Amino acid sequence: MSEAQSTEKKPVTYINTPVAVKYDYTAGKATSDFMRAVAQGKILGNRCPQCNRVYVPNFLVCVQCAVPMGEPFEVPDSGIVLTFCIVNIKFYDQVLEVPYVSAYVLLDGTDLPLMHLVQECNVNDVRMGMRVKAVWKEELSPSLESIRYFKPTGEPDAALETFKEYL
Amino acid sequence: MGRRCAVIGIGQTKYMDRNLAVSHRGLIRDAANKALADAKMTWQDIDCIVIGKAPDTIEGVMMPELYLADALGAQGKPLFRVHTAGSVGGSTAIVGTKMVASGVHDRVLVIGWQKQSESQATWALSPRIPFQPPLTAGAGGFFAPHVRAYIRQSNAPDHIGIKVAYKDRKHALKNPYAHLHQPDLTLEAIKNSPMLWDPIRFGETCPSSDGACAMVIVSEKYADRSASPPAWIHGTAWRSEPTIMAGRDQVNPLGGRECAKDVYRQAGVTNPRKDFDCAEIYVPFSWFEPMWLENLGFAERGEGWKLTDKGATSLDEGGDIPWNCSGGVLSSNPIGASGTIRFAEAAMQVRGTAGEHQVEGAKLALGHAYGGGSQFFAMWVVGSKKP
Amino acid sequence: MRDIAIIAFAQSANKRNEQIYNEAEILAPVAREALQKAGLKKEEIDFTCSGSSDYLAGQPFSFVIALNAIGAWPPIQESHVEADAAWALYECWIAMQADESINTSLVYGFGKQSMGSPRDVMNILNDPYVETPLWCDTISMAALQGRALIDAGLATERDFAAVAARNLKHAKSNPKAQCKGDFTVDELLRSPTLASPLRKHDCPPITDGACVVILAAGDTAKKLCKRPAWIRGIDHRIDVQAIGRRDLTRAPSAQIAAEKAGVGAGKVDIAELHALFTPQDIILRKELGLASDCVINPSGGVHQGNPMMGTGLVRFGEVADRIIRGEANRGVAHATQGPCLQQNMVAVLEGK
Amino acid sequence: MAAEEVLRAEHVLEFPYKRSVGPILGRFFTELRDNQRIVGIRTKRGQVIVPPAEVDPETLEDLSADAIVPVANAGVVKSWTWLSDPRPYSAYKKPHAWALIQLDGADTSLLHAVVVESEAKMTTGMRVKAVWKDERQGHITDIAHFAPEAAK
Repeated sequence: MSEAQSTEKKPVTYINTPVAVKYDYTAGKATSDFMRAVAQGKILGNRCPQCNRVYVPNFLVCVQCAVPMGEPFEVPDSGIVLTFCIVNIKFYDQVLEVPYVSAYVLLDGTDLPLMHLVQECNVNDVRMGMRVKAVWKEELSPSLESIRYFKPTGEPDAALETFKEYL
Repeated sequence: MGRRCAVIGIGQTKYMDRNLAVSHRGLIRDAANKALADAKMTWQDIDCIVIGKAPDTIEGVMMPELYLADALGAQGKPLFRVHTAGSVGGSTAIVGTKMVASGVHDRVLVIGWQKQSESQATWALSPRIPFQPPLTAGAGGFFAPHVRAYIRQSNAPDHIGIKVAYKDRKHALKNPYAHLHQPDLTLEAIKNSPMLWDPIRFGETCPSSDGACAMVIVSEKYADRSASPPAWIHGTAWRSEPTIMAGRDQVNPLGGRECAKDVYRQAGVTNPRKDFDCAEIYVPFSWFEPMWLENLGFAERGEGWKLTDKGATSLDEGGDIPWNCSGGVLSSNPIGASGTIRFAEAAMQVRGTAGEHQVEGAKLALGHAYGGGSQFFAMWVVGSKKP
Repeated sequence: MRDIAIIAFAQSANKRNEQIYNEAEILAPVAREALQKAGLKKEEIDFTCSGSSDYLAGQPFSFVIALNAIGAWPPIQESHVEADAAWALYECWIAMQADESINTSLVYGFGKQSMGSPRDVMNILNDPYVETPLWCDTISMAALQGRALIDAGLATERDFAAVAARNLKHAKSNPKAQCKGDFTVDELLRSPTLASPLRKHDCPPITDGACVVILAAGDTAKKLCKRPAWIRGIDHRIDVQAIGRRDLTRAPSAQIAAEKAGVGAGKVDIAELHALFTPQDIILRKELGLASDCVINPSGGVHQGNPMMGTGLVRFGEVADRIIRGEANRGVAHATQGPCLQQNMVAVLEGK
Repeated sequence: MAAEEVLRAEHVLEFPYKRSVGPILGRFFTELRDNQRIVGIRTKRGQVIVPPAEVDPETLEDLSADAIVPVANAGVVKSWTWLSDPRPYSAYKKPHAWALIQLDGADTSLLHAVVVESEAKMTTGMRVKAVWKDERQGHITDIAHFAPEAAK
């Protein structure tokens, strides 16, 4: 029941016009390749033949050079936290419990960070340069949600100088 | 950059959380009518309308300028829609300028607008998309990690973000159109506000606003005979780069640096801190002030926060390069209009029409907007004298 | 005004449903092909502008993802219109007129309509207060225009079918065409009615695709292309949207744009019309003042493929290609958006 | 890669938009809700526009709510189309017409649905009248549809 109905005599000042449009969403080739691999517990990346950078997820075309990327290959599921934030805000359509850490994770041997969660430690203990490893779900699906989160490995942190160029 | 052109009319709505008194049409007309009145022109005098706003999901209307053609007095005229993410308000002003500079039109009405109260910005800017995990949380969630990286790299103290927010909200008290008017605001209150996207506090973020900002941009012939003071456009520039690219500097993006270099060259600016009297810079989260101070060449890398700390960017502290005298994006943020407001406020300063937040004798000012993942930049330089 | 020409055009094959690739992936090879045709490296492009729609793509900032396809690095001068890419071409033309240092431009448009139902989604570009809540689909709106034309005695259902037959016949020589073939008017009139008086053949197909046009100014154009398609006139105008406030048998904004672009200043060999529905073809021929000897839609027009948000730009490309190849001397390109020919752009392209 | 290997999923872009309408459309919706009455607005040159416009199309000046005038709830079909297969998003589940209806006293037409048994009952120039919903909330759909005037 709208407010307009409950205040019969007041002039109408607003209207409700819900908009819901449906799509048969397709992920595209690169994302499909990537997600299919995730469903098998693998993370894919690929290398640009021109700038030599390794992208994760794999791309069809290098975003910098606009040339077709090389064949996708499996990359390690461990790396470092480049930078992160602790999310405390609640918003429409949110699915995660706050607070949580949303981090840019640079996997070993790659040049583009993946955005994911860091858990199994206090949110206040997450650090730039901290070494982390993926924790996979038992039931895998073609979604990055197959990785529950990344957890600290306990190895020594990487020094800022070693990852500065990726910030 | 083609023919000389100038801004001779500016109009803004009062920015607010929910402008319940108007429809989309009413919102746009409010700003546009004021801009026309300022320019001492009528709707009939306008040759072309350039309109910009951020994603259509915010209002839930696809390409709304089409249905707004009647309200824009556009029947039988050219109407042009720009959408370049958060920088759109600036890009819209640049496209409007080019319409005149090209010699195609003489009198162009430029409008940036957004009625954010119709939905929720966090959802409208980043709704859940299949196969993309829900890991971020709107613009704040995207930018906060980069702010963290800036703080770490520059060793800036925690109070800088708080100070920027305080300074801009104090500036806003001098601007009748600003959304946030918080006369009792204290540094302590900002510091104690909730950490939404740690390291970004609630008090360090922009509000969500309804609003529109319009400008009349004309050719030299019309500017010369204008009854209201012109703000001459000395240069415009824009740059774009990919959102995600291996090795892209997201704290101090190359696109911003090159855009600034381009617009400074056009305007003959060699030392921005000295040459500009003031600047209106897109700072939606307070930490972007020191970050942009560096990106725009007002300070060396890692040194921007020191300018803020010393009060150099504060009108109230008598700083030598006041930034966001209007209160900035931190005090009003109707996304699609926010860039237009920056450009318009810069023009108001050099026209001497900024009222209480006027920088005494301002002759040259920079207007700036950015968007996307710190990847779209739009800037202009305006001056009181003909270029 | 500077002399500015189209020097290269490339488009993906029009497909009913591109299953494998997303928008950026469809666009990338098309952009490479256009650059190669123009003999330019991506770094030699001075300005880039694109046209697309978030609501067709099903997500905000869809154009940002498309930037990945063109290699925007080092940072480029770039802009985007939430409109058909023909308006992006117009912005490039303006940028080149305003700034002598901009000698080349790349324009692109893309759309993957198969993901949604454009017929229904497009309803949300109507008046959100008094029209959108009714959810009147675009084919129904076009049908109201078709009926108005019939009631005014300006056309018949046979005339509509004849437009479709002509387009599908022309499409036979278009390697990118999605729909083509020889059909008689009587055959077409037996096709199912979607919204009376419009039948299936009166409406555009659903298409996924991308297209790219490259512009160059003056001597640069002459150096890169033997016979550039010079833009001799270009203009766009709009009417009010509410179809209940318009004479639906007319498109006044198309007429003004045609006049400003100088369509009438010489013989028009070919014209590519962005007439989404067959009645619009009839209205446009009149508003643009096209003579009976002008070949309309040599590519098959919108009925062979409608990669929405790129469709108008394709019209520019199809005219330019024929001029570049020397098959035509003077052509007209038309683009439209909004219901029932609300907003129209008209350009005159010449080989000399 | 075969097409079936590409990931696909249903995706719905959905939000319950709530729009402030301003004084002129506010009057229009209030009249629909409270008085089952349709109003238009009179321009400086005397043209009556329905639904009421906020801007005068000739002078390009703002129109005031004072210029709002009632028009009839019945009028003439100026153009129409028959939809034998209603669209999934539409509230109308059975075959019906969409029509441009010029209400008596108006100079422009209103877009709305006309409900009749079959396409054969539709003609340009036929007279129709508004059929109202019992529960009205100040919305264009307070008019359930239009129906032939004679067939009460």
